[in-house]
Amino acid sequence: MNTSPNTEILSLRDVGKRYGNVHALRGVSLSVRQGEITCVLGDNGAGKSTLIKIIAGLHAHTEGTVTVNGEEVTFTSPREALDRGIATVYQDLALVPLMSIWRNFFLGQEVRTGWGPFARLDVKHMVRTTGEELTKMGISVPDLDRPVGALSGGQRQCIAIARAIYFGAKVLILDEPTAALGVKQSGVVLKYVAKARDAGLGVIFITHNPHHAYLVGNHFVILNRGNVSLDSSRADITLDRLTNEMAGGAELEALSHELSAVTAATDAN
Amino acid sequence: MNTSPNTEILSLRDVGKRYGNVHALRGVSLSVRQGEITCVLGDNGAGKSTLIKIIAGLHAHTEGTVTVNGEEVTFTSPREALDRGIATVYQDLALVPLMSIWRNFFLGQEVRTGWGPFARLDVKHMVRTTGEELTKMGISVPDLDRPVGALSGGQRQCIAIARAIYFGAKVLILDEPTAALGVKQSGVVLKYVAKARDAGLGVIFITHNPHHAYLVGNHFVILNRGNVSLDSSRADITLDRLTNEMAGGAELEALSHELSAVTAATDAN
Amino acid sequence: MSAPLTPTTHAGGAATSADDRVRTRPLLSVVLSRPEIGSLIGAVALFVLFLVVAPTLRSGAALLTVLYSSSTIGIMAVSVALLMIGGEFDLSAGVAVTTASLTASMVAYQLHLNVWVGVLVALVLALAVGLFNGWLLVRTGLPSFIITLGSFFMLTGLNLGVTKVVTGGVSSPTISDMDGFASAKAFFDYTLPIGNGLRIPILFWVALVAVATWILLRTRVGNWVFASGGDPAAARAVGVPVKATKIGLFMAVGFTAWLLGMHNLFAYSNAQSGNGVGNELYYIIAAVVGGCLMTGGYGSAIGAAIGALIYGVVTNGIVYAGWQADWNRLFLGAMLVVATIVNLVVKNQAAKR
Amino acid sequence: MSAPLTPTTHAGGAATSADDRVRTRPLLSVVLSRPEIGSLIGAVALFVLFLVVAPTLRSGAALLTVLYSSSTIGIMAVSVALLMIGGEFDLSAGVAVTTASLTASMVAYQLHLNVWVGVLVALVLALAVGLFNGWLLVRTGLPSFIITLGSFFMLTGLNLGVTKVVTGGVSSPTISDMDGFASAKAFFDYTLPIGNGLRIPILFWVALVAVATWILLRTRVGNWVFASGGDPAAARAVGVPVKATKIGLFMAVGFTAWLLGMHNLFAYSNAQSGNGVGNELYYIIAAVVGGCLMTGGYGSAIGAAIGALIYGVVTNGIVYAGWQADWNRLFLGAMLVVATIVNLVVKNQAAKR
Amino acid sequence: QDSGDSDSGGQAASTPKYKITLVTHASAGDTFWDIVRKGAEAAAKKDNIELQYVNNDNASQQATLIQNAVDAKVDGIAVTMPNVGPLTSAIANAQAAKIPVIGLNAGYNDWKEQKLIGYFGQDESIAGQAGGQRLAQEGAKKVLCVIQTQGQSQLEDRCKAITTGLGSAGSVENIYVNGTDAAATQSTITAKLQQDQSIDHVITLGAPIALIAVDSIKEAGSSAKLATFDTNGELVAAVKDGSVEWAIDQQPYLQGYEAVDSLWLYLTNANTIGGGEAVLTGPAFIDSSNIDAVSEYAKAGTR
Ligand SMILES: Nc1ncnc2c1ncn2[C@@H]1O[C@H](COP(=O)(O)OP(=O)(O)OP(=O)(O)O)[C@@H](O)[C@H]1O
Ligand SMILES: Nc1ncnc2c1ncn2[C@@H]1O[C@H](COP(=O)(O)OP(=O)(O)OP(=O)(O)O)[C@@H](O)[C@H]1O
Ligand SMILES: [Mg+2]
Ligand SMILES: [Mg+2]
Repeated sequence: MNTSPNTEILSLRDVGKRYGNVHALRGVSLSVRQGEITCVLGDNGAGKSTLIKIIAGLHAHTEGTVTVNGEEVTFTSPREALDRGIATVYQDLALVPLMSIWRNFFLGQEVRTGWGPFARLDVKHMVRTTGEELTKMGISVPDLDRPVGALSGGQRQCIAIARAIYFGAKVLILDEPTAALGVKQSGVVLKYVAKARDAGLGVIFITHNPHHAYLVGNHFVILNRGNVSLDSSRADITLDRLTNEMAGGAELEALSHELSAVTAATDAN
Repeated sequence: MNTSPNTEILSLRDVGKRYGNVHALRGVSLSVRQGEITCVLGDNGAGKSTLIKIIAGLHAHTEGTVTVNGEEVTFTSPREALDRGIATVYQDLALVPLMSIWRNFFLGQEVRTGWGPFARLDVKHMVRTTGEELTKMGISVPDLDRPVGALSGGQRQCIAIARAIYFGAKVLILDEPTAALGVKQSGVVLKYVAKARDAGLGVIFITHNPHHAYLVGNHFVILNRGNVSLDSSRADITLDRLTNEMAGGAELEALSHELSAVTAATDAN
Repeated sequence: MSAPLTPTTHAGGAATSADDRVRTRPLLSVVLSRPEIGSLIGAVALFVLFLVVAPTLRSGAALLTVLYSSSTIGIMAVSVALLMIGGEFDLSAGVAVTTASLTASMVAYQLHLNVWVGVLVALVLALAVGLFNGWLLVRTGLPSFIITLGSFFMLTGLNLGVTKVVTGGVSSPTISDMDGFASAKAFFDYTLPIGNGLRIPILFWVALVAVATWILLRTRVGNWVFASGGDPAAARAVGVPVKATKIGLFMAVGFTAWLLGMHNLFAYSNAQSGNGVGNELYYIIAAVVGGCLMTGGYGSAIGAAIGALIYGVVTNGIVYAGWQADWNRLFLGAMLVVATIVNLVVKNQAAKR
Repeated sequence: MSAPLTPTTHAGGAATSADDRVRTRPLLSVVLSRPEIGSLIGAVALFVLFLVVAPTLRSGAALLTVLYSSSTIGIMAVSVALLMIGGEFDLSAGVAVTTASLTASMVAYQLHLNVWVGVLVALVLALAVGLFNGWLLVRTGLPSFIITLGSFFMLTGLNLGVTKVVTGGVSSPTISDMDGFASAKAFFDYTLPIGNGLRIPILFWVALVAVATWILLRTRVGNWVFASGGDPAAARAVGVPVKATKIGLFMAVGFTAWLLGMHNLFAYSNAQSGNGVGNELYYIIAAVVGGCLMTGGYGSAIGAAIGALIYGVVTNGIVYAGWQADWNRLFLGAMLVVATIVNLVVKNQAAKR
Repeated sequence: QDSGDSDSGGQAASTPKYKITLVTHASAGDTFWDIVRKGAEAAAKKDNIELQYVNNDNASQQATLIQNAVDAKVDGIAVTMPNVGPLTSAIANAQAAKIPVIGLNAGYNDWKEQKLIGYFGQDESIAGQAGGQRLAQEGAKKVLCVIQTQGQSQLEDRCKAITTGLGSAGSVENIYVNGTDAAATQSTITAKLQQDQSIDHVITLGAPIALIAVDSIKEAGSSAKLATFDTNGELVAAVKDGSVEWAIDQQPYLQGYEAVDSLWLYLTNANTIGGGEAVLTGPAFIDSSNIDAVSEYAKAGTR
């Protein structure tokens, strides 16, 4: 277990989760500290999304304890997690396809103007803010009134990320945010993540890209078939070892060798 | 325009596509040759998915011509493309969440046994084949009768890829296949793509990862806001230049500089 | 089955950065892509048709009849449309109207109370029925079709059984000579001295449509309704109180059922326990014809109003045209399909621009 | 609202590689997760309840009455369930049955033909109605609710109008003395000498359920049905002929409407032109109670059969129990909700294992 | 006598062509109402009247239909009033527009209060009581009254009146069936007869339901006797062969015919019929003794 001078915002002790007959997560312990980025890595189906869905309040854990700011919690809805300043970007997006971009951006956190029964949506403000935030992320979305369903995969992902960053107050959780993104947009997201950290947020960053992880992470947790197989701070690990641990070491060696052989053969064409 | 000794299977001339008031694709020309991999790269929303949806028969193009094996075509349904041996992995997956894994694998290409009105699904064969193909991809799916909706993002992606590779006869189209995949699985997919090429298929490979692209590609096409901004064969381009072209050169330089500065600052903590 | 896109088209829509691929859409096309515009054009087409074939329709009196007849469907169609946008159905909406009428009249009559007390008790009961439907829905996670089918049967049974037990017959006693009847009638069944008399449900209807449109497009709750119907899982994930929203929508249906029930009661002085059965379908029809998606997440209150209007124009228009009663359902069916195809053609034209 | 998962659970299920996270599911739990098992348990519970409270039900004759009554809903529920799994509705299913009866009797009577000719013409017409519904659906992309609502009204109008024009009355003439009536009756209204007489619709029903189950689970078309309802865009993308599948499903509804229509005709010798209206809802109820998802992609023919059985057991059981007729709808509603909650509890228990 | 839709009606009257609307609470495709309509059409033809027939079984829709006729400025309206409440204001509107309104079939208790110019029909309670008395004479102990539309007051009234007529001789039990589904109707009646073996008489409230009940009695192996309200072509045959004992006839043809004809008389000559009282068209019993007199007309669809 790593130690750090920063305050612990969120911690998990021996957390487990069953889906019917599948024991997707077993005895996972993890802590998120102010101003630090915890990277969660692991194979497909290792349980990463399950882990963050528990923290985000989307699923309830079936074993262990989750503590936020020293208080033990079992979230029964994402609203509770949001109210504690935990904002999440889900892998399966969580945007409503038929709704417009700006409505999606502010969904559940609508800004209102006027008072009492006459309180109404501050549409102007929301449209402007959405536009600004998206421009900052470097993506061009022509018309903020268009339904999200008509956007490209990467554009949708950017909206989800921009929203979480905009509303994240204490903890920011990102599940493979850069998967669908181009090189430029990925860079922007990484920069944002680093900025959020510097602003004192605790960040959980899930990715399959060890380069991305190593570029920003303070701690690295590797999940393997629902168990934590590695938990290390940045100081104790190198990029190479991280990559190896992620992919199952020797196996990868052989593969990359094989691949370059194949490519070499083609290049000789 | 590149030249190559291999036979051209598929070619696009000045193809364009409008979605209502959005002109998503304009004057795109491209050719896919036997035994070669054409990588299509570009920013989010550049029109890559639109391009491959036209080739796959999901959308009809509104301008230009598409030629398959020297014959001009306008696909009105994906069936027609499939019948010409064009298999596709869509970015938005195209699996039916409520159906079981093996049914999804063979959907639209069911294997039957028996004859006439008594022809029935060869369930045993299909279950076995699905299991084998997924094992080859290195993912572990416990129960092939489980609905696809209960799988992790990466597991679903693997099924879509395994299916396309299994059924691809002449042309294989992959839209960001490795986006949701782990290092190991990505390696496997790249190996598969290379194998398909060696077996004489024409491959269109869309990715945001220039490393992946450069590892296997023979030709590189970069889309920028619906236009082709670069079309080059492997011999004429380096990985660095490719990365630069993809991300918009100078812009990226500045960004990566900035990022490493940020990280360095944190490391100093 | 391409779902229409764009729940909202008002307001800003400032681009994040100029993109030369995008043409500004001509105003006409923006207007044409509103969910209700297709049905509006369908309604106008039908109206013109009947103006031509049915001279009687050209009189003010006939127009008021059509409006009144539309309003008795339209009042309920508003809340049913909201519920449908929120992703649910209410098959008990038709009989709930009768339940409200029966409750108000029997409470007042049997307990010898002022009629207004009955009216209030009926309001509480109507809201409670909505609450029960919504609560059972979110509690069990069963489809609303089943839940409200159950409450449809139960309410039908209660309407008949209770009325029979209490009054010995199948209709509630006449309350026209009771305290408060005159004032309640003056409110729920007022007739404005405009033309041949403009009956107040028409105003209720217009007011409800205005309020519902405001809620849908300009309030937080409206946003939640669209999200709860469009993708409940996603909505929940970003903190929308999906369950509360759905319960609220069912209660809104209860409220309009009460309003219409009170109008019926004071217009007719008594209530028949077997009434209302089957009307729920007309409410759903109005909503769907007006452009609401049965799968939720898309639609408008104005559209539902236009759907109700189409229904009123066609059913009355057929009578005014003097067409053979035997065939009127054939005409009704044909017009329904035609109106919706016009709707579709308009949408497609709009999408192409 | 979490959609139940797993359309199929038979066959292999070999794991791709051993995973220590997965327990083999106990057989009980695998069985419990079948789509129809919940409703089966609901049906059994209701049946036991009525066996206790209604002694008459314990006789063979009463069981046969319940079965017959269920079969007249069940025959249609099979095809309506398939259609619902394929993602569509058919509101014209109820009147289409009457259309088939009327066509067969009037064609034979007016043209003085052998009754079998009328039967065949009715088959062609019933299939044509299905084809029309399906064609209009795929051609316009309108929701099937609207399309079939239109054809519901049109068929209702045609049933009345044409009958009136042809016969001068509202029911078709009695054909019991015409050529071929005896043989047609012997087929469509045969009574097997089992117990008090087992009427042939029960066998039709069983056969249809068996065939539909086979098609759903063991043929290519069945796969297409699940895919067309579960995610039409995805299905189309992998080459499933979604449009043809949907048209085929509408024609299947036409076929069962014909079958039931012929039974009704030969059991009662003539057909009333106003009949059948409203029955489409009972078919849909049977399918939904039997576990079909209204949104498509999930369900089973056996489930729909159990849904029809629940309907038959409850409606007749209430009579056998001798309960006050005034309250029968209340009981019906309560039982419907109870049966579905039992279903749900079973599902949740199964998911937990 | 004019026989319905055949063109043996002879010369039409030479009075001006009046427009009359007949508004009923019939549900579509009901044989009883078809006979009412035929009577009305026959009178219309004779009197040179342009008749519009409209119907809806929903009371408020029926009110709208009356209002439609007022808007269309017809010359007369004939209306059935099973549930007078919703119709009141529309009828008042008609009268305010100086359109004469006449009642038929349903509304025996209300027509005077509504100031209609006349009423043709039977008093449901008299008809029901007569039926009940006859059942008592025949020794009925347990009667099953089959209602085909739950909650319809006219039908409920009939069953109630049968109870009154039967008096202490026996008891009546009501049952509700789905009138638009023959198979469901048959099963429900069968089930009831299986459940209660003591039922010795079944009375249905419409001719098509009676014909289905014949099958139910057979299937349930019951020895119950069957009687019904109203007639049609097939029912006459059933009375002949004894499977239906008798039918209470209210002469629907006459109701339709007289309603239209009286309106015409009122319009052309300010006549009213009945001297301020209802003109009763029933009840009359049709049984094996008088069946031959009506069977010919029943085949033609006018009885
Ligand atoms: N709703 C569910 N029901 C049953 N099993 C589930 C469900 N969701 C996930 N699983 C299973 O739990 C395991 C972990 O899934 P999870 O989505 O957490 O993986 P992941 O690490 O996020 O993978 P990826 O990198 O592919 O996104 C997988 O084996 C998956 O099949
Ligand atoms: N159905 C649609 N209706 C309207 N516009 C669309 C539709 N689909 C895509 N677009 C627009 O077309 C453009 C290209 O989209 P496309 O999905 O091809 O991008 P992409 O290159 O695949 O991006 P990504 O890398 O993010 O997947 C985008 O601006 C997108 O918003
Ligand atoms: Mg994941
Ligand atoms: Mg894309």
